[in-house]
Amino acid sequence: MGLLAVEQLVKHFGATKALDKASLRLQAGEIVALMGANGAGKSTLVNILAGALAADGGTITFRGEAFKPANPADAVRAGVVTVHQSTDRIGSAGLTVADALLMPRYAEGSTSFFLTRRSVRQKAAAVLAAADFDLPLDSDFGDLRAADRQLVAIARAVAAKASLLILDEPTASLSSVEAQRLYAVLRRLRARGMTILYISHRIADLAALADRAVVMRGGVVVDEFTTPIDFRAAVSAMIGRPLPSHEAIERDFHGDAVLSVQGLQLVPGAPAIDFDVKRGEVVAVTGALGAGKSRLLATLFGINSPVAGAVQVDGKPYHPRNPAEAIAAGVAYAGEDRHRTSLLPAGWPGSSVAGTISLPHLAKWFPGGLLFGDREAEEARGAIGRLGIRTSGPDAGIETLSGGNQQKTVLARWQAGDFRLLLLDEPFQGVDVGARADIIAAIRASTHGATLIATSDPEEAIEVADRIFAIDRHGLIPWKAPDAVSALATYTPNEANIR
Amino acid sequence: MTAPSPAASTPQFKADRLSARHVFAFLRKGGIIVLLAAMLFGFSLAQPAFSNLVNQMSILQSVSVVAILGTAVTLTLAVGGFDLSIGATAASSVMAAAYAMIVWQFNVWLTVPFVVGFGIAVGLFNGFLIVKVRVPDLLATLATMFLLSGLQLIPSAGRSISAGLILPDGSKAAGAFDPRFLEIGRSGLFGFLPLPVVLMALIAVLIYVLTEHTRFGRLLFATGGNELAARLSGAPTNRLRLTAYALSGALASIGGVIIAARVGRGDVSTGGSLMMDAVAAALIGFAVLDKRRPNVLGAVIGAIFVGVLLNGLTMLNTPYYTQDFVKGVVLVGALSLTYGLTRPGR
Amino acid sequence: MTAPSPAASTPQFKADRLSARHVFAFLRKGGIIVLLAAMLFGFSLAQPAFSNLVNQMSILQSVSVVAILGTAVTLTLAVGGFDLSIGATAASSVMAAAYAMIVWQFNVWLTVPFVVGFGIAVGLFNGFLIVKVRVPDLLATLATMFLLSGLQLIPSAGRSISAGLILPDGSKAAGAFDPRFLEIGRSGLFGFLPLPVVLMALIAVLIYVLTEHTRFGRLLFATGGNELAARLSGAPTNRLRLTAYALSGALASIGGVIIAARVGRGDVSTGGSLMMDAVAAALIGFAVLDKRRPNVLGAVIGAIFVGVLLNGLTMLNTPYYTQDFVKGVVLVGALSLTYGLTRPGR
Amino acid sequence: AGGLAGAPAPFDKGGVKFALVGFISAGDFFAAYQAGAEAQAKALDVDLQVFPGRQDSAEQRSQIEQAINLGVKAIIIDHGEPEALQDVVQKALDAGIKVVAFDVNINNPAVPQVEQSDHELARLALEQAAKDNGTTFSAGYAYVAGFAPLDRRNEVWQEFKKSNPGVVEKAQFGAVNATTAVSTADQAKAVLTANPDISVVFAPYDEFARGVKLAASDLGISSKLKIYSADVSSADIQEIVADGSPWVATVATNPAVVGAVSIRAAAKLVAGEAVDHNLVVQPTLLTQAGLRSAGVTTVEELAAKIPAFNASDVATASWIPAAK
Ligand SMILES: Nc1ncnc2c1ncn2[C@@H]1O[C@H](COP(=O)(O)OP(=O)(O)OP(=O)(O)O)[C@@H](O)[C@H]1O
Ligand SMILES: Nc1ncnc2c1ncn2[C@@H]1O[C@H](COP(=O)(O)OP(=O)(O)OP(=O)(O)O)[C@@H](O)[C@H]1O
Ligand SMILES: [Mg+2]
Ligand SMILES: [Mg+2]
Repeated sequence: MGLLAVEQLVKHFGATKALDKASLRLQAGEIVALMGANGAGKSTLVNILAGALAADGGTITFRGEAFKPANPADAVRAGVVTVHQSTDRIGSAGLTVADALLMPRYAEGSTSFFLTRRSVRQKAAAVLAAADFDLPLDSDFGDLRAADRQLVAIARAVAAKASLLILDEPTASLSSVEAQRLYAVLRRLRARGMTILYISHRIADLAALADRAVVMRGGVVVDEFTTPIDFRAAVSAMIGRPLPSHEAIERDFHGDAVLSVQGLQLVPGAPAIDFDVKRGEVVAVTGALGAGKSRLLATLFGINSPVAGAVQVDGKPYHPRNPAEAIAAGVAYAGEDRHRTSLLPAGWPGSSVAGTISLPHLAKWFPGGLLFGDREAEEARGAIGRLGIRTSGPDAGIETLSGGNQQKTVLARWQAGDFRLLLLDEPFQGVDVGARADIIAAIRASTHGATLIATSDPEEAIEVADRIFAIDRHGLIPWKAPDAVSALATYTPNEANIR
Repeated sequence: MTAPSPAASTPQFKADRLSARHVFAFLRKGGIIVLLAAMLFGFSLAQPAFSNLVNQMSILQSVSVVAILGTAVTLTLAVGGFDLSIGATAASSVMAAAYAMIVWQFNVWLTVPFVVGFGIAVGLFNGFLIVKVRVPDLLATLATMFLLSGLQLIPSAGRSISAGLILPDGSKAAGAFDPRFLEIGRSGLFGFLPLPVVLMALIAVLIYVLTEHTRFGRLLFATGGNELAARLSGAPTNRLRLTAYALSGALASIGGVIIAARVGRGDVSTGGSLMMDAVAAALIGFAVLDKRRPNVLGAVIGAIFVGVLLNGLTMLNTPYYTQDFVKGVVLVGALSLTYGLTRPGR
Repeated sequence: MTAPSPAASTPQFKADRLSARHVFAFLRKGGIIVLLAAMLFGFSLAQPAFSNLVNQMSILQSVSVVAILGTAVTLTLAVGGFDLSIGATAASSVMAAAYAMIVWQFNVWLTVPFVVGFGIAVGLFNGFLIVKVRVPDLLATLATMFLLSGLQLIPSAGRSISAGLILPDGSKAAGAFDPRFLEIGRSGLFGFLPLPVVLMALIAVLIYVLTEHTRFGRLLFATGGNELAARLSGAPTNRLRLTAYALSGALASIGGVIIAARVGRGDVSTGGSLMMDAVAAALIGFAVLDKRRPNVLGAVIGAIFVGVLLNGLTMLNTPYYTQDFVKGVVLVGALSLTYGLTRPGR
Repeated sequence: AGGLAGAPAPFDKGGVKFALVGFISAGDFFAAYQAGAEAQAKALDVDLQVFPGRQDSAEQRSQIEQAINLGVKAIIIDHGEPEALQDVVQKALDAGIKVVAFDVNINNPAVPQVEQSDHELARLALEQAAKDNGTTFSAGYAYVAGFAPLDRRNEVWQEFKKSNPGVVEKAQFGAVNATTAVSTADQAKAVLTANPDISVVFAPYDEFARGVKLAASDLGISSKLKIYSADVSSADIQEIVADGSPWVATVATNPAVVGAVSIRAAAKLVAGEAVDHNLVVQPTLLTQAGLRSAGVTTVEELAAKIPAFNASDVATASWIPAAK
């Protein structure tokens, strides 16, 4: 008899069947990879196990007893600890990182009632140490970037006394450095007999960790693989077709440069950056957490101003003072944390799939200024088809989409206009490999613009890019796959570039 | 190990769910409207005079100012702000109008633009504090509120402003209210449609279209929903917030013009509690039509809702001291209808 | 065509930046405190009587109620709510106290628990609407506000409650204010420390520790900052919000007790401006010490800040009609100090 | 200022400090009252410190305490709640400070009561109403409880109804809020529409009367209605004398005069002279006809035209110069 048995689990969201009689068994002390295309139902399953959602049907047995957590607190008490997918569900702005790390302790009442700065700092440091991460304990959680937030969530979960640990895309915005650390920690926990349910779209993660892979599709568990896991087979089981293979690394482009950067200095004292991106080319910048990827893109989009340097777009000088000017110059930018940088709150005007896509294009699509006619819906339907966004339609609230599908919608926003230069920061967070391939294909299809992608996952970079730079301490290092990867592996973020 | 899916129980279980949802959805969307209709019907039965046109009009007239102010509040709520100075702006606009006519002997054509200009200036001041000085909205508009409620007293040394006002320097003001100005509050179209009601209707429609059906409106809401996201998609969020506050100020001053024209003097005791009524209308607007967000139509209906209730109760000669209570009870009822009936599946 | 990087200026420019930052930081943190000190000093010079102990105490006494209510508002702001009913709760507590003593002839030992119980009940009602019926905070507390401001008029048919009240049924109430109850508002410790000030101090310290230095406080702020995140990490967010509102109600009713004891009658016209003043104190609290979030210490200092200003102006015999204006000006100044001086690198 | 020649101590030296503690600190009545008090104080070379009560009894208490510790010679209390004041007033008296109360019954033999006599105001207005309309008519009554002066005027109205069974109160209405006149107008419209037979409205507070007049003109029934009120302001006079105005009479004292009387009474006490316990300033009946024939449009003109309205012989003394 295993640790956990999920039988015939059903969950509806209105017309959508998120879970359609899904069944799953977990043994004690194993790491199980839960694979599935975007919208397959993984997070829904997780949310039910975590007590965040109530199932409409089916049974769960945990440790031999019926398991029906009424709320997250219940689940935690029973020993089921979860790291949720979206980074906006982790902590509160206004409280320190230390508080965020201790929040579950506060909630279960396992700290002293009265708190002193010192005691909090100590306990928090201990939590971090257990996961062997390094975060600025005293800074405001609200100022943390996506990656750091995710580290907080993981450290918290690892520290909790769990018998089942669920991680929903924990590495979505981590770099390989942190990923490596996470692997080590999880292996240690497994050795202690903890069971881990691990969801990720990064094959590297799964290959490094999984004893078993369970594949979901359309709300059902469709297949299962045991070590040695054949990931090609797993992936095709997951997306229902073999993965289009793509070997375009180091194609050389002769087109004229869309973007050219000379002597760009991101922060005082950083080395100058020179590079250019040719027409139709997809260039990836990779590097460790805090290395400067986002900074580079943000600077190119006029969010941060550079210390020095010159930039041209299509040969014309380009020095945007704000995003509006950048967009006017034909440059588009998708930020790394979609909740902070792209999405509107639920129920708000423009928070539908269509509204999310149309936001930057309203002026072009509705020159009269009046929002009548269904141009918006049209464009949205097009994008939904093109990127295979799984949703009930253009009017569906963005919050009703699965994480990956939300991310696809954000990308659709910037594909909708014909921009000269696409700046995509961590564009594939939580996007499944199939969709990723489709998106890249789509990006390539429009050969008249150029694309610059920032990603903290070298494998992803290799997969999507024609040319790759690594970035370290805000400076570019020439890319040669092996030593660059090792360079990243040896890169450790210090206080200086975390804050 | 794919499980075969026996689709036996699911559909019927789904059917119940749907029908239930429809009733709920109707009550939710309908909540306040239904109650409103019920009140209109009930009052007409109890007191025939209630339903006659004149009375209906005087109800609308009595809510016109609050409705306009509610619309203004809605605008600032849309950009994620909150204009606490709305009442004070209207009140000081009353004084400004009276001062302009009685001391400077302006006529209506000078007075109205002057007052509206004043309102816009106040709005821009709020906007400046919020956008440039980066003071949080509530705080900035609170400060402005105090500033204005003090400012309005100074020119007349705390006295109401009416013809023959003795100025602080002892001289006697020579002007008087321009009769055409009083018309704004006291005359009507076709003999039955009071001008304030016309103004209210115009403004409501205008701002409704502006917020719900224009690019500008969408960007306002985007700014209020997620300022960063809006800015990153190229929206001039600062200018948008500034504009929203300027508009809010302008509307408030129009409300002030109507009050001044009704009262026929610059009444020092015109005051802050206008703000609460305006906010109330704007907030009740959230519930109307189950929008759960600031919306102009809701704000106006919210104002009318309260106006009908009070007018009806007065007609039935219910003691004034029970009216607030009834107002509260009805409000709680309406809100429970709207919010209490949960959306299934969430 | 690389633009030559002005490396020369950079470090030097950075140096300025740093030193400037320190001054700014001080002014930001200090802003209101500095102003407060300046006022105390200035007023003492201009009017020696200002600085004497008795006057200092009467300042503290005059702000005690607003400070306590500000603390209450801070609590609800902490959980991401906003208690608009705070003023009405205090006002109706005044009536409740008077009614209990004059009609039911309660003594102080019965009255105070009764009134505080009433306050808690109101808080729980708010909490119920918000947590269970899921009405947005502003709307729910607004409805409660109307409900209460109506309710408080009904028992005495809208008349103030003082000894010998004629009840609606025509009979004459036999009770009177318990002298020991009046003591709460009118006596002091060691002959110079008024009880209301002591109460204010106790509550301030208590709630300060509770919010800033306990597990409970962190959970409150977590709930306010990101309810979903807090719930997902196991916090009983609903119970927390309920508690916050209950506490808020309790504090409001204590404020009411103090007013009743000061005034010695159940005055229907009590507390028109209470809510705004409390909110003002709580919001000014954001700026104090540059916390930029609800905090108890700030709220209390905010209340004292305003109290000192008004007392000083009165002592200098400034006409009442300029006082609000000055209040506004000073507020704008203080806020510009706090927020206008940006944190470099933000 | 070297004080008043020939005045009893301490006025002969000057530098005497009085405090005026108000309850209602905004609005025309307070403004006018304060102006009158200040003028008289100036004439007496008295330094008058004004405390605005901000409609807050608790605040008013603290302000009296402040006045005490400022060491003033006399305190004039303008309106307020007796229960909230009696004990602090006693404190002041114990500290040797003279106290005069206006329109609030301190109920203390040592404290002269200046009164604009709300009972008298209401009585005169209702007598006029009876004179114009006889003693059988259906009336509307504008009244909100909880405001001391209104409550006193209400007592008279209740009496009047008892003694004139022909007078039926069809409806009671009224609202005191941000826009008292306008809100009252809205209510009045509802009431007058519901009760078309109302021919007389008793509105013992000018803001109410203003609202009722507005309602009448909105409904176009000004000719069928007569409004009787209390209090007066320049704006009121203009409304009353306006063509076809249904506002036919109001009864008022001149707040400035009452202010002066209050100061004089305090001064006499400080000078050690005797002062009656009740100092009633007689109100004046102002009829539409009277005002029209006198051709006045502002309170100042009224004062100039009608001496009775401009001055009172209450609490005078040879050494006290008249305010100018
Ligand atoms: N709150 C909601 N309301 C309506 N539909 C929802 C809601 N949450 C999820 N869904 C739908 O349920 C389905 C499964 O969503 P889920 O988040 O479980 O997918 P997932 O496997 O986690 O995908 P991803 O890999 O992108 O995270 C999707 O079609 C999604 O649109
Ligand atoms: N939103 C932010 N908040 C705080 N610091 C930031 C932020 N953005 C950038 N930084 C700082 O700028 C430096 C570069 O950060 P940046 O995000 O560009 O690195 P990155 O390589 O994109 O890291 P990540 O993979 O986490 O996005 C870091 O040292 C970081 O401290
Ligand atoms: Mg998911
Ligand atoms: Mg980044």
